[in-house]
Amino acid sequence: MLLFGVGVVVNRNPVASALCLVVSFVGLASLFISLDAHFLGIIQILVYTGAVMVLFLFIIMLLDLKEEARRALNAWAVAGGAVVALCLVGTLLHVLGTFPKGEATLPPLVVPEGQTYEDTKALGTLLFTEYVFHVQVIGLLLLGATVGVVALSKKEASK
Amino acid sequence: MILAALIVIPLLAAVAVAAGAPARLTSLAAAVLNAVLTVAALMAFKTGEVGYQLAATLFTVLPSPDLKLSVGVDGLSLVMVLLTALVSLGAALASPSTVARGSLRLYHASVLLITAGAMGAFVSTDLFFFYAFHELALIPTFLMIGLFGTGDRRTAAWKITIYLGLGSLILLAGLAALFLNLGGTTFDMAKLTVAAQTTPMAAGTQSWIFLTLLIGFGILISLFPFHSWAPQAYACAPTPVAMLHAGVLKKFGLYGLLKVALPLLPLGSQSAWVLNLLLFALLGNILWIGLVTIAQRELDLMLGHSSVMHMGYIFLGIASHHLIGLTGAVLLMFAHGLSIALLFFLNGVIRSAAGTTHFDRFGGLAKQAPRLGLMFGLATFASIGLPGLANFSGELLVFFGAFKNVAAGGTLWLPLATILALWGVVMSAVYGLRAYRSIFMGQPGANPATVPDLTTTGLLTALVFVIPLLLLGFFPNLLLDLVRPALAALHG
Amino acid sequence: MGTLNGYLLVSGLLFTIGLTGVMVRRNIIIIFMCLELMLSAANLTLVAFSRFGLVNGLPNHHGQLLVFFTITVAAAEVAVGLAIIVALYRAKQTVHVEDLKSLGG
Amino acid sequence: MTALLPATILFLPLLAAAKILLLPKPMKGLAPAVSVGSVVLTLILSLVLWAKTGSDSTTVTLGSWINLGDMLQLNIGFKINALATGMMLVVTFIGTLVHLFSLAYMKDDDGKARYFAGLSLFMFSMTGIVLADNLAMMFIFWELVGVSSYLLIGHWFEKNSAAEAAKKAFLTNRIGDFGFMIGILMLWKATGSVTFDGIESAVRGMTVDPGWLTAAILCIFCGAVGKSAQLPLHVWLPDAMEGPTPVSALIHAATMVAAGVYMMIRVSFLLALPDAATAAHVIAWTGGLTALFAALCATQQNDIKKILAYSTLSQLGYMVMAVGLLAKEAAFFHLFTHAFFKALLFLGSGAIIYACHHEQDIWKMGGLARKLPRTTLTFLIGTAALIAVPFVTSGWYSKETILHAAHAHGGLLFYIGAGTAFLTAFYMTRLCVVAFLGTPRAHGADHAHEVPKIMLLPLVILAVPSVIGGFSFFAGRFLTLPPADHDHASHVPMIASLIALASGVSLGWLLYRGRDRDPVRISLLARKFFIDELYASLVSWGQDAVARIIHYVDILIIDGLGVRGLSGLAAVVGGGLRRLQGGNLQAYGFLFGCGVVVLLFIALSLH
Repeated sequence: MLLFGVGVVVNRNPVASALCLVVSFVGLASLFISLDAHFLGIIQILVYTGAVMVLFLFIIMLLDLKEEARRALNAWAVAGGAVVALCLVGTLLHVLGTFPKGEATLPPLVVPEGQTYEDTKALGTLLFTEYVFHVQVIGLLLLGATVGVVALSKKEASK
Repeated sequence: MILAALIVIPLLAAVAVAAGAPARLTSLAAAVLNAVLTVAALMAFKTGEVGYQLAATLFTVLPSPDLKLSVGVDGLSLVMVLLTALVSLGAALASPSTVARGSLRLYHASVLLITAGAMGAFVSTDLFFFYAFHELALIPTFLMIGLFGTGDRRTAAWKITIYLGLGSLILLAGLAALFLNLGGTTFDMAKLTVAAQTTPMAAGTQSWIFLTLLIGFGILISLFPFHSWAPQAYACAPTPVAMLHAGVLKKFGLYGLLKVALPLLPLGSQSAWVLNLLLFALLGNILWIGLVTIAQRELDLMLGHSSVMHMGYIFLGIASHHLIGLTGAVLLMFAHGLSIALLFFLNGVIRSAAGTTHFDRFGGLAKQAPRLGLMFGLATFASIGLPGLANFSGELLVFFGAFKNVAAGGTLWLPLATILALWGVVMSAVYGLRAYRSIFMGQPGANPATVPDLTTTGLLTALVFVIPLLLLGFFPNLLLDLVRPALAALHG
Repeated sequence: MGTLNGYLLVSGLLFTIGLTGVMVRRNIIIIFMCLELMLSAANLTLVAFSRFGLVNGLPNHHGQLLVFFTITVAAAEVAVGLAIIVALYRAKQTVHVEDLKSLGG
Repeated sequence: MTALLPATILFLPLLAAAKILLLPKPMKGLAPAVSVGSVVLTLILSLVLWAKTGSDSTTVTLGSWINLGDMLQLNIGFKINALATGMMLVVTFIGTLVHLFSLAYMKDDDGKARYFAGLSLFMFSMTGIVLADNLAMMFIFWELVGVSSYLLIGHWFEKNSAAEAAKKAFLTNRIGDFGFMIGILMLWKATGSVTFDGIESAVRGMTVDPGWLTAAILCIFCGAVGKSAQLPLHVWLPDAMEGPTPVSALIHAATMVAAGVYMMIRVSFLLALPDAATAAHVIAWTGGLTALFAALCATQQNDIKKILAYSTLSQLGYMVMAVGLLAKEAAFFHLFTHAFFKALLFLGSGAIIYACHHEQDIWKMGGLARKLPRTTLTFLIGTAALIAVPFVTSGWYSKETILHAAHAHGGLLFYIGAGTAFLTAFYMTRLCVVAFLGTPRAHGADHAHEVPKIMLLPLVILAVPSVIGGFSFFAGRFLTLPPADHDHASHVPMIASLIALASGVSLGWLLYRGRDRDPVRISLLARKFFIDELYASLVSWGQDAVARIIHYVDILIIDGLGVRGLSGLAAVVGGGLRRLQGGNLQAYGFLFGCGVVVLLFIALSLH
């Protein structure tokens, strides 16, 4: 999964990058599922690998992006990126190395007798009780985004 | 709830104007309503009682640190509310019904926002909102100067924005330091005062915080040498903005010094070196700016400078640290607010009719515009401190107060500063009468500008200012009785 | 791989990869993808903590809901962002960020 | 005694002024009636007040003007004694006559309502000065007479010269008031009181630091210097003659300019203190020098009103000198008689000017004795009083008392006084000979005709006290006469003033009889020792030039360094920051990454 993540970055061809991203996301979804977050895993696949990536590919096709010409790599950018990345990784390792709870293995789930663990049900209940206001807001946001996208493309179209 | 209404009415009116209500009518109605409510507040106010009255908490923002939007007035803030109500009424009357460029709605909504901000700053009993409301009033001020001003309005707008923005920032730093040093648990001004008395800070800390506040407020009040934004901004500002800013918003800084800096930092405000700095600065205001004012050849710039100069007297009252001087300073704040607003109003009348305010273009105007001449004369006489008009009483008290403290361990400079400041009275007579002489008296020069006499509305506007000025000139006790208990409570 | 640290390490590395991509690549679409990677990395952390910090023996569903919201918002963001990129491409005929400097003073 | 009566006297003219101001336009014609009515009423009430007071001295308080508890009390109160009631009578009596005279003089003036409002305002302010029981209240009215004087001098404000004169009068007075205020503050500081009674009892009870006391007295005296036009603040008075002539008679001859002397008499208990000898000395010399200086200037003026103005200055100098010589009774005596005969002279000159079609140059008059016999007669009576014709005129008695005081004091001041008396006789003879004798030298004088009765009436009425005002049976009713100790007094002053009178009159007669042009030309005197020019250049080179320089410095340094410096700094910083904001997304990304790392480090190091 991480490899494909690297693939996103290093591939010159946007299509290849996008495909790498798909694989990476699928891996991520599997990690979600391994964490007993089945619902989120499915959503991840549906939304990201399904909708978002199709959108990406569609745009890439639409813009007809070819493989990036071999430009001289911006040495400063690469060096800077490497330094920052190394710093981050170093910090990460340092933190994780000194994080005592990090050694914990997956604790078993405690499910009441006669029931199975259904995270979808639990999430749904929570979503439409405690977080119902937030759902409304998100709904509005999506509506806004839809309108925004339409407006953006329409403006260009009328040009 | 009266006090809350004082803020809400102009805000609602601003929204209504923006939404399409008839602009001039709405703003006028709001101003009249506010004036009526202010009178009601005056009636409801019990003179002589200490502490905030008509107090109410509108809502609590944070329980800890204690931050809530609460209103209330003592004698001092009530006087400022009255000033705001009067000047905003005048400004609403002086606002035009058409503008040459830009949107009339924006114009009136901005004026209303300035009013709301000023009202809010004066009735808030919470340090945070005290500051925040003033900022609310400043932003439309900048906008108005930039959009609707005359002359080199862009430079003026930039200058005032940068200057006052910087001033506000320094002020914020000072207020934050004050808040943190007083425990950092409450923004309530009454509780802060108690905290300052029970657990006083070290004198050194107090001095530094006071200096920061002095500079912060000083920039807002155009204390020398932070004054250079003021004349140009006033000269370029549209009439109602000049009236509101010079008349009311500038007094916010002084109000802050009286209400926050002096009572919360009693040691800092009296430390000798800070006091000496203040005296130096205020003499700069009076003598230096006095001379600069004399050199002006245009009415609007002259008025702008004169309003800077007169701040010196109010600072002298504050520097006196004596109840007489402080009371005088408040009276002078009120009187100066009214007289300078009136002068800027009349200046606006002249400028809009003649297109210029250069002295050379006028002469003998009192002949063709006797009402204008009379009102301008009264305003000039008020601003140069003539008995019978409120400014004189204020200046007199300031001088008495400043002189009183000579023996009370005050610095040696104080009597000398008082005498030098008194010379300013002569200088203000020089420029005031020169302006009156060049515009209203004598023979018209070559190519004279014509100005029609004041209309009935104009006369009414002028009377909004003249009547209180005369009333307080003859009966200053009306205001002093309100102010004195409040100041005595604040400054022990 | 069953430890919390393992999940966090993966998440951190994924974030680093995404960040590096943002810094190094010049194709705006790829930068955009890298942003998605970074977001996902954050999601992974959330889910991991939710699973490891049990409440009454069950995963902390509040954390998972946050992930849900993040995904939703990210989807909206992608939609708008791509629309902007299209508009930008039409205007400038490029997707290379070095050619897009009109923000500069 | 209640405060009602003096309060009525005080506020009646103010009500009149306010009423005139508020009259609707079509009814402005009523203004003179309102004003005259109020002044007549105050005259009657003043008589009542005088009769009721007698020789008592009372202080009544009307109310508090500024009340700051025990810190500061400034009251509107009245100190009523023989001095105040006597002064009130002078003010209201002359005020009434001037109002009557103005009815005719200002008949055709457009700004009649404004004029009478100004007169009423003046009466109000002057009454306030006279009755005030404390310095603060006196200062208030002190400023107010300045305003009314400003308004009245500038009555014909379309004339540049009138506008300038009004401004000059106000500003010069302001300079004096500057000192006055300091003096009040210093006295308040030293004694804790601003009332005359309070200060008096305080200075008797304790010793004030002599330096402080001297400075305070001299500062207060500054006020008098301004208002009574003493050297070096005398310049406004001659210019003030731009105002309508009745105003000159009332304000700039009889009453307002005497207010300075009156005030010094009110505080003369301070001068009597042993520590105040230096201050008294300075005051006496100021008065003496002013008397001499003004008399010298008067000898070379051609404008009839200017001559009278300088003679007023000179007579005020006498009074101030008397105050400084601690002869306050003599000073007030002279103030009293001078008010009548100088008002008479001014109104007479007004009548002459009116008759000669607004001609003021005496060299364009001539032969007026035949044309205006009655006016001439009253004018001559006034002149006789001014030059102190012995025994039959009021001026003789009052001037004698001053010269006596000067002689008793010894020193140069007596000779200055005598010299001034000689000059007075000389210039008044010059005026009369040139204006009334000979033949008309201009069209205006040729066609002069006697003035209307309503103008003549005040002249005749004023001529009476000008003659009898000095007799003790008359004057003694209204004021305390100086102690008469003729037994021990030397006859030197009397002889000296007789010689001065005789030589002055004969010299004037010999020089000017039958002349058509001035045979003596001394430009130093005609140009008033160039003091006006000196001040003008002082103002234009001193104040205005400095003001302009400072203005530029203000723009260059404070605005320049302050604002430009600030904005320059902002520009440099902004330029630096701009490089970072190159619009390069990757640079942003890089910075963002750096920020994240830094924040992480900070967060970690905090743990």
